[in-house]
Amino acid sequence: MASATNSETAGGAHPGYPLTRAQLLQMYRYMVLARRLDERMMTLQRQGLAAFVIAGVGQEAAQVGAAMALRPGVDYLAPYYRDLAVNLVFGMTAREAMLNALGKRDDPNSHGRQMPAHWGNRERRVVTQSSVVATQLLHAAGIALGARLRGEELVVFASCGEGSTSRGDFHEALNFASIHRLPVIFFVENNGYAISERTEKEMAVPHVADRGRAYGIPSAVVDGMDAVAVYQTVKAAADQSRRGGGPHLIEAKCYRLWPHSSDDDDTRYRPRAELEEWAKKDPLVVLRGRLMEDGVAADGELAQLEAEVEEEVREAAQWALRQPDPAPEDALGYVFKEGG
Amino acid sequence: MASATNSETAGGAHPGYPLTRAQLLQMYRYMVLARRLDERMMTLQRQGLAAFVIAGVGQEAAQVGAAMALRPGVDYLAPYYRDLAVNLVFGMTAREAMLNALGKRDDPNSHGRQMPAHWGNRERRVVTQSSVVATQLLHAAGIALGARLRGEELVVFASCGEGSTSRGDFHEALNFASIHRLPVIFFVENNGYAISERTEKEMAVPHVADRGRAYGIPSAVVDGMDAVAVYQTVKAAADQSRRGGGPHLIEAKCYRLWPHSSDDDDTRYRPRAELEEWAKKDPLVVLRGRLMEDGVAADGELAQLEAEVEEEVREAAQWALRQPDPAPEDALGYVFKEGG
Amino acid sequence: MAAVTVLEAVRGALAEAMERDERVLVLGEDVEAGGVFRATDGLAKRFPGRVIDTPLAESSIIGVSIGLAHYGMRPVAEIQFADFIHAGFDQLCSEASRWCYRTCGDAWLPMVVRTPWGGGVHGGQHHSQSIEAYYGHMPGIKVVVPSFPADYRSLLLAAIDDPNPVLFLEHKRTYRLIRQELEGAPAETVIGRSRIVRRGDDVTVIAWGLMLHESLAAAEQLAAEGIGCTVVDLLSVQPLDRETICEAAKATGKVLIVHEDTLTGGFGAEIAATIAEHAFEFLDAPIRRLCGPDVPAMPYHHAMEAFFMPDRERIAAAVRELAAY
Amino acid sequence: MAAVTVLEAVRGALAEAMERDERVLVLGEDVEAGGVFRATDGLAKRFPGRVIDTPLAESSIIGVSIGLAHYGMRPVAEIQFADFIHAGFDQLCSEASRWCYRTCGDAWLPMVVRTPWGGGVHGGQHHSQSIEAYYGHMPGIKVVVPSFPADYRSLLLAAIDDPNPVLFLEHKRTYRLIRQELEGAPAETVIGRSRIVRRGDDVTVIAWGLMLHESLAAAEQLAAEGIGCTVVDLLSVQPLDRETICEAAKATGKVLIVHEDTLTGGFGAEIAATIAEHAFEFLDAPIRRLCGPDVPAMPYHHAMEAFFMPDRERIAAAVRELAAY
Ligand SMILES: Cc1ncc(C[n+]2csc(CCOP(=O)(O)OP(=O)(O)O)c2C)c(N)n1
Ligand SMILES: Cc1ncc(C[n+]2csc(CCOP(=O)(O)OP(=O)(O)O)c2C)c(N)n1
Ligand SMILES: [Mg+2]
Ligand SMILES: [Mg+2]
Repeated sequence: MASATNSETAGGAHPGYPLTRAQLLQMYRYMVLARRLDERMMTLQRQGLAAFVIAGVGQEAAQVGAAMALRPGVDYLAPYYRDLAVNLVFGMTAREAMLNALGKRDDPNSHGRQMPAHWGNRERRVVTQSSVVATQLLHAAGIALGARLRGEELVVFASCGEGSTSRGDFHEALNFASIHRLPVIFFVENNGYAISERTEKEMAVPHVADRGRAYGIPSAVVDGMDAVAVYQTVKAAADQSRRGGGPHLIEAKCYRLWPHSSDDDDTRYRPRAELEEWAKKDPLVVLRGRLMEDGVAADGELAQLEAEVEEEVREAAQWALRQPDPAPEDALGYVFKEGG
Repeated sequence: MASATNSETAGGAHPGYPLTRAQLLQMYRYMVLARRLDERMMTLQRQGLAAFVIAGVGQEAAQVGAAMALRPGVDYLAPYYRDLAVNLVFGMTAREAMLNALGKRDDPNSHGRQMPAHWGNRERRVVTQSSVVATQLLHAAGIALGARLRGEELVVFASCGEGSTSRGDFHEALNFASIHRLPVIFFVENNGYAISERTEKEMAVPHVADRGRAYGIPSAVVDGMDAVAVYQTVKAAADQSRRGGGPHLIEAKCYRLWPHSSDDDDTRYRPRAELEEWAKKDPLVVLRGRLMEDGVAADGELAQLEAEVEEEVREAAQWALRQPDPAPEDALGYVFKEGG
Repeated sequence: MAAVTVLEAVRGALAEAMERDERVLVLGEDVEAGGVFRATDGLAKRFPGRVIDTPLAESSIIGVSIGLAHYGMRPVAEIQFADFIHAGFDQLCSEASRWCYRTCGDAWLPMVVRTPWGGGVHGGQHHSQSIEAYYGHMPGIKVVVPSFPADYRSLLLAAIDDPNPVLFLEHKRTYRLIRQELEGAPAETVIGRSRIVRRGDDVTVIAWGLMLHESLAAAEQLAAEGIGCTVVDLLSVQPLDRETICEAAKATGKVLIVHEDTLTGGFGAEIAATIAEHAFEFLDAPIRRLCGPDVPAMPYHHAMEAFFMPDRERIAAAVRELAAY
Repeated sequence: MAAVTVLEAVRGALAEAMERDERVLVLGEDVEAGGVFRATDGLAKRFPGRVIDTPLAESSIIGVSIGLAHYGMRPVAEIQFADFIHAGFDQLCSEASRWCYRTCGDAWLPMVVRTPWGGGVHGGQHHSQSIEAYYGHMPGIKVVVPSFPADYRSLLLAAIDDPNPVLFLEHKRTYRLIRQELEGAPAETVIGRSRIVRRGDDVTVIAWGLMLHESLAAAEQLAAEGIGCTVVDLLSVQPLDRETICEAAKATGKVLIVHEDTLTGGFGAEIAATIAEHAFEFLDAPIRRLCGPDVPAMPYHHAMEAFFMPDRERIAAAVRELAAY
């Protein structure tokens, strides 16, 4: 798997694509994996086996497209809660995702100390994050500054939702990164809603990308339902950025196909017709269709892949459910780092 | 005095100017008054009679030009510490300014509770402010929203330095005001420095005005050493704004001719040659020259005006020095508003 | 009249205040759709233009409320979770709390900030926090922490009428858990008073929010064992009702303070210090605090969450120890 | 070696740390030009590229430092005045304090935030604040409050070496006021310890910063009157050295806590509560706190400022009262 996450098309790109056939299949696989995991988590939540789910359904193309344009092991992620698929590309396994969803003791992200979907893995260069939106954008700037000072060539991928760009920390992070020309990719997944609030309540400009103009940061809007387009946009920006081109702001226009979280009732504020319209653009369906149309893979091969993923997720959930919970007194400890 | 602060040119504009002769003289008078007050305050500080001075020297044209484009008694001010001259236009007397500088009991701004230059006067619609920069921009948005809800036609003038635009509150205020199309004039006095830091350390764009593009806010750069130009720019924006045109961002390019404050030693960071270059553009000298050149007033009349101001300031300082200090136990009280 | 929940009491008080005073308006994230806890359900429809969705930015929610209040409106801001108020710490501490003081009463701020706090809902580290110690240390801001629906109603109305900034803390675990018939129930109408809600001779327990209810449950259990508890419902953090607190402490000579917040620097310290200074001669035992452990925040998993939060059993155990002292 | 001021001790420790560890860097507003108090004077020249002027934005100073520390650098951030740190409250409370805890030690933050606090310089409401009560209530962040130059040096070095976030508070009034020969002076090298700096039999005084020096001056004066003071230099707010505090309290049975911060919810409450719980049986008098009054912030005019701040005379008076109890 690791080789395909590499963003270079060593084996030769598939005609009409910036990626090899293997990479394209990998791309689709990650998207399916993320979707199946989200679905399984929601099932567990409905069964009373998980307390809370916040899913990335509808945003898989944006997330996988972006993450595959990065270099796991080299680049840093400062992701946000919906970014399950980004984490998968960076090495998170289905089993780990399930441990996280269930708050299990051995969840590498937080060992049950944080709500699900609060990612973090130092070795994989995934920065631990809180529920407080947009704070991570400043951490990203700091990491990028550190890498610059040490002469390490990398980019920091910092993502958030469009609503989160209203916060002061968004401004301060883009300002800081632009002043120092730091290698940060600010990636905004504009899914149309911040819980119940539509984008118009968050900004008076049509695009999040317009916000980049305040900082002289090159900014782009990309169709976030199209994984390949996102890949291309992020790849170009990241390549520039890691070579000293400064930060980039990329807005992926996508859609939150599910309610905000397992606690949310979106019928209170979201027109059913709108949802149905967007459901037609489901990024998994779109990519699947394209892969078949363009001769990348046949229906059978994709169905096979889907079945494998299905089984992987089923197994992971079963396995994770059997793993130990944290002990009550595990609430103590690690307040401070010893030694260091 | 009150009539001349009215921004309408009822008596007919002076040829080539958007203001009447009386208004032009008033404009010059306010600028001289602010300068003389700052100078006198600094003298008092050097004599050990005042603890702290933070002056607007070099920014008088920006301040008076802007304030005269507003409507005292109607419009709100959410100014910042350098805005002595703005306050003068809104009715602050030389005596009051001196009470403030000396932290006297009867200073209407804070009765000695705040450092000098922390303005506030509810009746005059000057919003009390703290030392924390940029917070007032959000208060301005709130006042404008209140006025909108109540159907009162006014603008809120909210000012700060260019360095202060780096703060999250700047972003949040412009974002909020633009979403609700609120009548706020965000006026940034770009004096080239935030204490020792040049503008390049605060932003990667050449103009503060560029920051407005993130919000779809009409933004302008104006020569802040030219009072008449500032007047015109602010007047046009305020007129639009009060009629529902939404917020405006105006950057007045000026220069801080003095050190940051009486505590600062600017020789540590500011090239002497740069200072000398800018001193040639001293806004008082510039306006005086123009008034004479354009036949608005003769040297004698201006000299007379200057002498009057000199005397007004001398008298105000003498008077203020004799006014009572706060009693020690005046530190208590007014923690909460009673009744209300 | 049927018993109402905490949430219904809050919602009802908001509607009542908006009904009787045109200057009252509600603003916050998602409030138009009713808010994530539904505290503002129906208000947007009933009071058009007076329920305002804000951008996702807490400093602006508070900063804009300051401006509204200064102008003469009566904003009631909602911060979606108390944990997210911290980006507005500066606006509250440096601005709102000092507005009246720094102008010697020339200006003032009739504003309320409501926010759900506390644990017990698997909210993890950023949806469970207690914030009264931070924000109760800002003279100039009143901080209210009711426990019963009737007090939620009366004190929210009092807060909205108050010419000063009031931080109104709503314990989210009790939103649907605690019910009360409003009619005939004791209801504090003045901000700044605590109430002795139960009298007993052996030990005084002081608590607020969910912990008050746990304390009452413990007291009930202990009564059966022959241990009598005086229980104080704190109701207000700022102003602090030192008189009632000391009276209750003196009544038994033994004091247990219970809170969810972590121990060191928690608000229980102030209560203990007050008693150690002003009721010292009446004390028969060390002043005990039963609190969350000194870890940064409440963990997510229910086993650890339960370990973190004091409950009726641990309260009863602590009271027994004190009684035996 | 000549006596050095607090400021010189800080500046020297910064240079020493930068000299011995390449990962150490300094960032903040105006630090390249030396900072408004000159604490970083000369460093930019001596360590090119490692002294970084930041934009005027406190949340980013702290947020960027978090990123730097996570990456493996050792940032030493300066907040120009403690009063301006509050915009970074969220980054400190919600992020820095929980970094290690929420990852079970997988990640950690070797970062320091230095900032000048305290009154006595006519700084008015926003250049005089005490912030230890707010930031000392965040388990996961260490908070250091030295009083003597030797401790400033040793504890700043310890803070920079520490793998955890440390808030290092420098009392601005003492910057040039307090001098000490570093050689031979007692210097705490471990964060989390308090020190008994004077022993006497009658009353224990606990203080930090400028108030520690005022307390020592009062103790000197009281000794002449025959009243003996045990004086504790707190040194660390978090972790809190309960052992030394209780030992000192037990030594005299009478305790006075002195701080500049306002009374209610100030950190003195935690110290009093600790003693009331763990040294209760040794107490011979109410635990007294001498603090700033409960007003929002220190006023500007020197008459009111002096009224606000405790000083040696008021400390002596409070000790006399306790001694006579
Ligand atoms: C500072 C802060 N305020 C409020 C919240 C509560 N909250 C959680 S998610 C969310 C909406 C975020 O919207 P957006 O940034 O568009 O991301 P999305 O959830 O749509 O992906 C809100 C308000 C929060 N987590 N943090
Ligand atoms: C939040 C905050 N941080 C730091 C300071 C200290 N400080 C006072 S003025 C100033 C520089 C302000 O620069 P600018 O906004 O350009 O205004 P100018 O003084 O140049 O008019 C700084 C850093 C402050 N007052 N508030
Ligand atoms: Mg969104
Ligand atoms: Mg400036």
